[in-house]
Amino acid sequence: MGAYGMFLVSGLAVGALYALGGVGLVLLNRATGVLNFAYGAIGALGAMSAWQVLQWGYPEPVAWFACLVIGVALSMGYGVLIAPGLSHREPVVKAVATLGFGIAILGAMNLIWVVNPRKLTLAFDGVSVSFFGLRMTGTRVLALVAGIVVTAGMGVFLTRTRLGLMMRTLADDRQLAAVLGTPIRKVETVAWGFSGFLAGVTGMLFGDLVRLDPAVLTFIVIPIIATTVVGRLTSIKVTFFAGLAIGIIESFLTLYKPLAPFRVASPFIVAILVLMWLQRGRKLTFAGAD
Amino acid sequence: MEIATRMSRSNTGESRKFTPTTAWPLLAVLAVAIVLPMVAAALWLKVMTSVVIYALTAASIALLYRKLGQVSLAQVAFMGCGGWVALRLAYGAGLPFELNILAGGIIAAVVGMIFAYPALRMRGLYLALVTLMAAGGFGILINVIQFPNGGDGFLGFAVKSLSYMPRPWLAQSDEAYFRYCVGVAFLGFLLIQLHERGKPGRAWALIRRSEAAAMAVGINVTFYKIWGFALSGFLAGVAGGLLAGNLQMLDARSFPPAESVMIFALTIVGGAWHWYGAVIAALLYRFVPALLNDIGVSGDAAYIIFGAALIHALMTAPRGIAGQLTDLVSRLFGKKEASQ
Amino acid sequence: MSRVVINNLSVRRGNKLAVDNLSLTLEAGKITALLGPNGAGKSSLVLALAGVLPVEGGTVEIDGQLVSAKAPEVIRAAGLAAVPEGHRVLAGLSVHDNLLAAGFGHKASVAEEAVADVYGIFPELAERKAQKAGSMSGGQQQMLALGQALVARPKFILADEMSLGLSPLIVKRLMGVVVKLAEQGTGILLIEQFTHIALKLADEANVMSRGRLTFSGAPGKLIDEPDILHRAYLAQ
Amino acid sequence: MIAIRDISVAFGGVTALNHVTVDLSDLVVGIIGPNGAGKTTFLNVLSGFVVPKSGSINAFGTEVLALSPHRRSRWGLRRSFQKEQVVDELTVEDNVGAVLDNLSLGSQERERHLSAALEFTGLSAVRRAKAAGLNAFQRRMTEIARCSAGKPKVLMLDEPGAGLSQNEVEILRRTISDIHAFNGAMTLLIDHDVDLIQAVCSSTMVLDFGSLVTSGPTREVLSDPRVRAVYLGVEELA
Amino acid sequence: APTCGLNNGKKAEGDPILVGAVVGQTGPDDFSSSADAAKAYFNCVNENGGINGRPIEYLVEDDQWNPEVAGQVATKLVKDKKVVALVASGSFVEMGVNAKLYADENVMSMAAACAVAECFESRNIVSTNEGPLPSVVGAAQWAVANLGSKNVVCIGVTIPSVGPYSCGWMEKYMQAKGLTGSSVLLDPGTADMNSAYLEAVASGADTVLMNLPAGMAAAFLQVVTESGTKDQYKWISSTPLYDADVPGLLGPAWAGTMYVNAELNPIDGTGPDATNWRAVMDKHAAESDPRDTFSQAGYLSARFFVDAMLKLDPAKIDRASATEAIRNINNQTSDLLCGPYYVGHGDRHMPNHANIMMQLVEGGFKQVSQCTDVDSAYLDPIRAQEKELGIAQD
Ligand SMILES: Nc1ncnc2c1ncn2[C@@H]1O[C@H](COP(=O)(O)OP(=O)(O)OP(=O)(O)O)[C@@H](O)[C@H]1O
Ligand SMILES: Nc1ncnc2c1ncn2[C@@H]1O[C@H](COP(=O)(O)OP(=O)(O)OP(=O)(O)O)[C@@H](O)[C@H]1O
Ligand SMILES: [Mg+2]
Ligand SMILES: [Mg+2]
Repeated sequence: MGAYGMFLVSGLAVGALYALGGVGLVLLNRATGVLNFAYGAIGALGAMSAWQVLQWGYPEPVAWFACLVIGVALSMGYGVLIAPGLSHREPVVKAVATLGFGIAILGAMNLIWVVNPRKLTLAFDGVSVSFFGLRMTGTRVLALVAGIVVTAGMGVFLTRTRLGLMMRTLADDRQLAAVLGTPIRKVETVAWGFSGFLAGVTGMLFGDLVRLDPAVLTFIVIPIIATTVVGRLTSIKVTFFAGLAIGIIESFLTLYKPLAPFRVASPFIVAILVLMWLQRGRKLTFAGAD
Repeated sequence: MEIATRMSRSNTGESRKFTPTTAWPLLAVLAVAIVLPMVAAALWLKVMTSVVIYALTAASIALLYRKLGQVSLAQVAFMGCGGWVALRLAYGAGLPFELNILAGGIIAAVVGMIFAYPALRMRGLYLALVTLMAAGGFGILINVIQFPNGGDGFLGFAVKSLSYMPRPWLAQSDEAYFRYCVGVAFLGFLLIQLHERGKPGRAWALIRRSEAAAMAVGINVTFYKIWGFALSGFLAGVAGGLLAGNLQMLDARSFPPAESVMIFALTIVGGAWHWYGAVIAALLYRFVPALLNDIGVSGDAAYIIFGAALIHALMTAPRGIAGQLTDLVSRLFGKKEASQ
Repeated sequence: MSRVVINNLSVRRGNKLAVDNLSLTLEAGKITALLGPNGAGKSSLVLALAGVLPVEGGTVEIDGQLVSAKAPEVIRAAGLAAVPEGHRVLAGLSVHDNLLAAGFGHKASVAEEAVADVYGIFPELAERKAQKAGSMSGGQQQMLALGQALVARPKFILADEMSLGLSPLIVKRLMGVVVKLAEQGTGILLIEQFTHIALKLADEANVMSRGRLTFSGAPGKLIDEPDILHRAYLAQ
Repeated sequence: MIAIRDISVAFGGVTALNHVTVDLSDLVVGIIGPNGAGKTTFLNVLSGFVVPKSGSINAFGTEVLALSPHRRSRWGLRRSFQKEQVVDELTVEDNVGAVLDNLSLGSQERERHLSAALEFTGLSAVRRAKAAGLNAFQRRMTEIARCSAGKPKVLMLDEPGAGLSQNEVEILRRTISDIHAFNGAMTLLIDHDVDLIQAVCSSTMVLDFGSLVTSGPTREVLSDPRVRAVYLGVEELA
Repeated sequence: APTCGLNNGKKAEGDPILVGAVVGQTGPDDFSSSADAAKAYFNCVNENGGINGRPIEYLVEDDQWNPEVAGQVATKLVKDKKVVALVASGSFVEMGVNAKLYADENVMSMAAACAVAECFESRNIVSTNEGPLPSVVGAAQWAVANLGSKNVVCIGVTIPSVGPYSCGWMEKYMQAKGLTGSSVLLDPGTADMNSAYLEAVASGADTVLMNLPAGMAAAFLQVVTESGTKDQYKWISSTPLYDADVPGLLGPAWAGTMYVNAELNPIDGTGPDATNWRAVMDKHAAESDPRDTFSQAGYLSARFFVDAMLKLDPAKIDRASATEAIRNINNQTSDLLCGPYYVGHGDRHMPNHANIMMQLVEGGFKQVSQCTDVDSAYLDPIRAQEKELGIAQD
């Protein structure tokens, strides 16, 4: 075990981050039919604000509060002001529109905070636990726990509750959902708000564990999308485990020197391979709604 | 018969004759190619060369989107792929420039075909994400292997003093190279037109409507889908070769996955339904930022403007800016367009 | 007595008026047939009444409450349920979820009861509770679509081409359901291409052509004078 | 003649077709049955979109199941869909011409087939119009033109009459009756309009729960008490 | 008060001399501080007699870390604006893209913040800073001599002309000494520092050499702190960590443990140029402009340029004469640099290749070594040039 155990734990540590991010993306997609490329940027702005609040000397709970409020406000703002105007477009167009939002947020962050190395330090960084000889801080464990909680909670929420059903209704066919009397605006606002909340949490944890850099946090959404591809954009559970698996694979690739420099590509490669495997043997017929 | 009379009202017979409307794009292209290098400052000539090159890429995206309803978020990566091959051959074999970019296009086409394989069973956002995965993988790969710069070995890269890819002997100067790019892009657009007007165009239109319906009329869906991706990859690959010739080198930093998403978004904003939508897309992608940079808007502020404008355009112009222009023109000149 | 009053309603689709200054009243317990050629604007009228197409002019009132330009869920809560044409269902959701989703206007317990009632009317759906709606046959989807309207327990149902693609037996069953609903006091707008079916059931008949009403009156008159309908079809 | 032997199809637990064995030989054959009976699935098997669990289909001496869907179409097995599949952005002639593209015809021959099919379906006047401007009836006719162009052997029409007005169904009826005279093909017709079936189909097969209830001359089939029970409702046809 | 150029207190009113710079401002890092310093110095010169009466008009363009934009803005400066030279450019991409343009147009770029190999290997670009290679080798060299390092692992980015270029020459240095060197390369966007650290651990090194931008380095070092194994290794770094913000960024745990190489002399030096640089910045630059190594380098590039121009007939300053004058710069010294600065006619330039080591201490840095020349075969052609130019070697 020894060394392998360490790589396993190390992989889990990163995988937990992919998983948490992926789950947030899938959730929003299932509730509103939008894949949010701005997810990373929203989290980044939340994390940067939290850093600023800490710089001003306020205690950490205030920083968390600021981060989450900003995440919710940004996400909800988009959901209320912009998303309805695009609701009749194809999913791809909805998705790329969010990239515009993300880029605007990134520009704003770079204007407000000059590019500079920064670090977000949270209280949980102080505690640590040891697995297989590798120590992990409380924040890292928190990321894993948050991923598990959100995955389990959301699975139940979407399939068992009325609000969850409303969200699924909406994502399936927005116009029909309206005809059936789904309070579209309300449900969407809630979904966007909650997704913004998750983006805030994710941004905060990423800001601490990955690096507090607006551009890095903004574009990390792309490898995270790999986990959602494995989860076929719908399965929260699969997305979660895909995130963990990708993290572990990435970590173990370190052991094979020729591939080590390419290991960051593992989310993409895993996603493509899994996909091809899932599609194997499928007949080419009736793709889509024929 | 009664249906005949009922139907005749909706007969908006299209004529296929060579009319001023079909001639003007050609004249416009010629005029731009001749006049622009005479009047534009060196900066703008460089910018417009980029615009022409990316117009070809945008056209390759629009082709897939319009005809097959497929979205590729890997088109900039295909450019990188074509550029890599063109550079490799330029250093390795010393072939004429044309052959290098042609080979770049063909290899990109082959890669495009490989990606058409998953596309055979997917569509929409999901397929788009698969291509995005490919673009992500390419971004990381190219960061490590870099573009050939005259080094040894298969990869042709070495950390060493620079050497530069030769340009076509007819087009050594920036002015001539701009005209050269216009020429190549024009041929690319022509190739697209030929496909769209003919048998592949009809086949793609049916596939886009429904694959089942396409099969039911005897179309080999597998073949035509792969062909569409190959053509699209080819055009992007050629554009990549042109880009390599423009800078006479390539840098891995030009090819992150987000750029592929961006140029797709701009293609939609420009308008995938008109050939000049691709030109508008390229202007938005390269000319507008250069303009903002030139008038002293900071890059970060430009990001904000750009992001907001992107969303605004997507919300207000469902058929892109080209669609709006067409509507405007037809309203101004009272031309009767198919108004359905 | 409950009624829906449509007053000078206009609806634009693209650059033409699909519904042009149309006035019509639906009454509780009555079946109102709406006939007309393809593209007359019947479906546009239904979607506008349901609140998903914007209204360009005119008003719609349900029992005196102004509902035009209100959100779809408000209209549904006011007692108007539409069955859009083309057996549209939530394709990715199970049959059961489809029905539950139609009952958001009610308390959860009431909705479940209403769903159980629908299963009583359409046992086929009960057998397919867990099947994805999109994988059912066209006719089964149409049952589901009507079931969705029933779950809302509305005062008025707008049924757009309900018999499209259904086998005669089922059409008969659905028509039976419609008659029974009317007897129980629901007002029904019945849009049909099979004019004979609609005219047989209707208390009042309307003919629509190019967005306008060209005839309103007793169904019997249309049966006696098929020319009225014929002219409407030729005019389109 | 199409000899269908022992065709079975299941989707997960649902048996959509259950050992269907039937010979189809008349010029226009009707297929009726309650909703969900498996009619569309039956067409899907014939046209290659659904692969049956078991069975064989022999049409005019050719083993059909061995061919991929697009080859079946080229061979002469054409179909329309329950939801119409006309391409809005193509003209009517391109919509119909797409089928001729795959038949390796010379350009003159292609034009001849195209004009004939458009003439046959009454679409000549609108051949250059974009399909987006067509009404529901014209769209149906475009599909029929697409199915009839270029010497097909079998046409399979899935509820072509759905959503059409009575005058339009009348025209449709005449068109379907004339198909054999036009191009020599036989027609399989699914529709819920019993009047239409009665008017154009010399024989009819009835499916229920995936099984063949009966098949034979239309008049006999429609008066069969089993058919009346499962499909028509007892007091109909009075 | 700062001293600049002629230092006569007279505002220059003549025909302006156009000078350009290309910096990477918008992007993953801000490389504009060298141009900020040069701008401050030129302002100061313009208020003090200019170039014999002619003011310098300084045009700074942002390449946005985008190769195409880099090509465009350089074309604008060189072809449209016809600048006589480029001074104090700082970029990751510009030099590689534009080296050919500069050579074709016979214009010199006296850069100040080069980060990639191409920058040091072209005929028309000369930089005041020394880039990653001497910095990395210098750090390793010092660790071998002073910390007794036997096996060094270099943590760099995957970009070949940055990471492999510098780390690779470090490995060669170690081999040449009969010791062991290895590299761990990271993608700049990576989220996973954990396994990179495990990879470094697996290399069996006794010394870890950080060769990453400060933000990435901080993330890596946080993982190290988390693991609790920091004390099992010796820690050294190339220049990016020599930044006033870094001690705060890394936290007190790293005080006393981390040794950082500096390409120029300390920011708080007391020599004439060090003092003058700060004075120029205080008077002519914005409060928010950073006072870092690149700022020093930008100031120096600008000063050397001005000194060269002052020797020319002001009426005859054009591109050809400016280029020639720059090439003729020889043996310029400054207390900010360890060695002499020169340009010469060679086809590669790296005048600055000696450096110092700083120790990270609570809240700042402490100098722990004197100027030491870097010992690398890479420098052989450079030393040959120096011999030709008659620059003394020690
Ligand atoms: N999505 C749309 N966008 C623009 N115009 C539309 C749209 N849908 C329908 N129309 C137009 O609106 C008019 C009315 O169409 P509508 O569907 O309401 O007619 P209908 O009477 O229901 O016809 P049918 O009997 O075929 O269902 C038609 O001219 C049609 O072309
Ligand atoms: N892809 C599928 N997955 C699961 N079940 C399916 C699928 N396709 C069809 N079925 C089921 O198979 C049965 C037969 O369906 P089919 O579409 O053939 O009916 P049909 O006779 O054409 O009915 P209709 O007259 O309503 O169109 C139905 O019960 C349907 O729910
Ligand atoms: Mg309708
Ligand atoms: Mg069917």
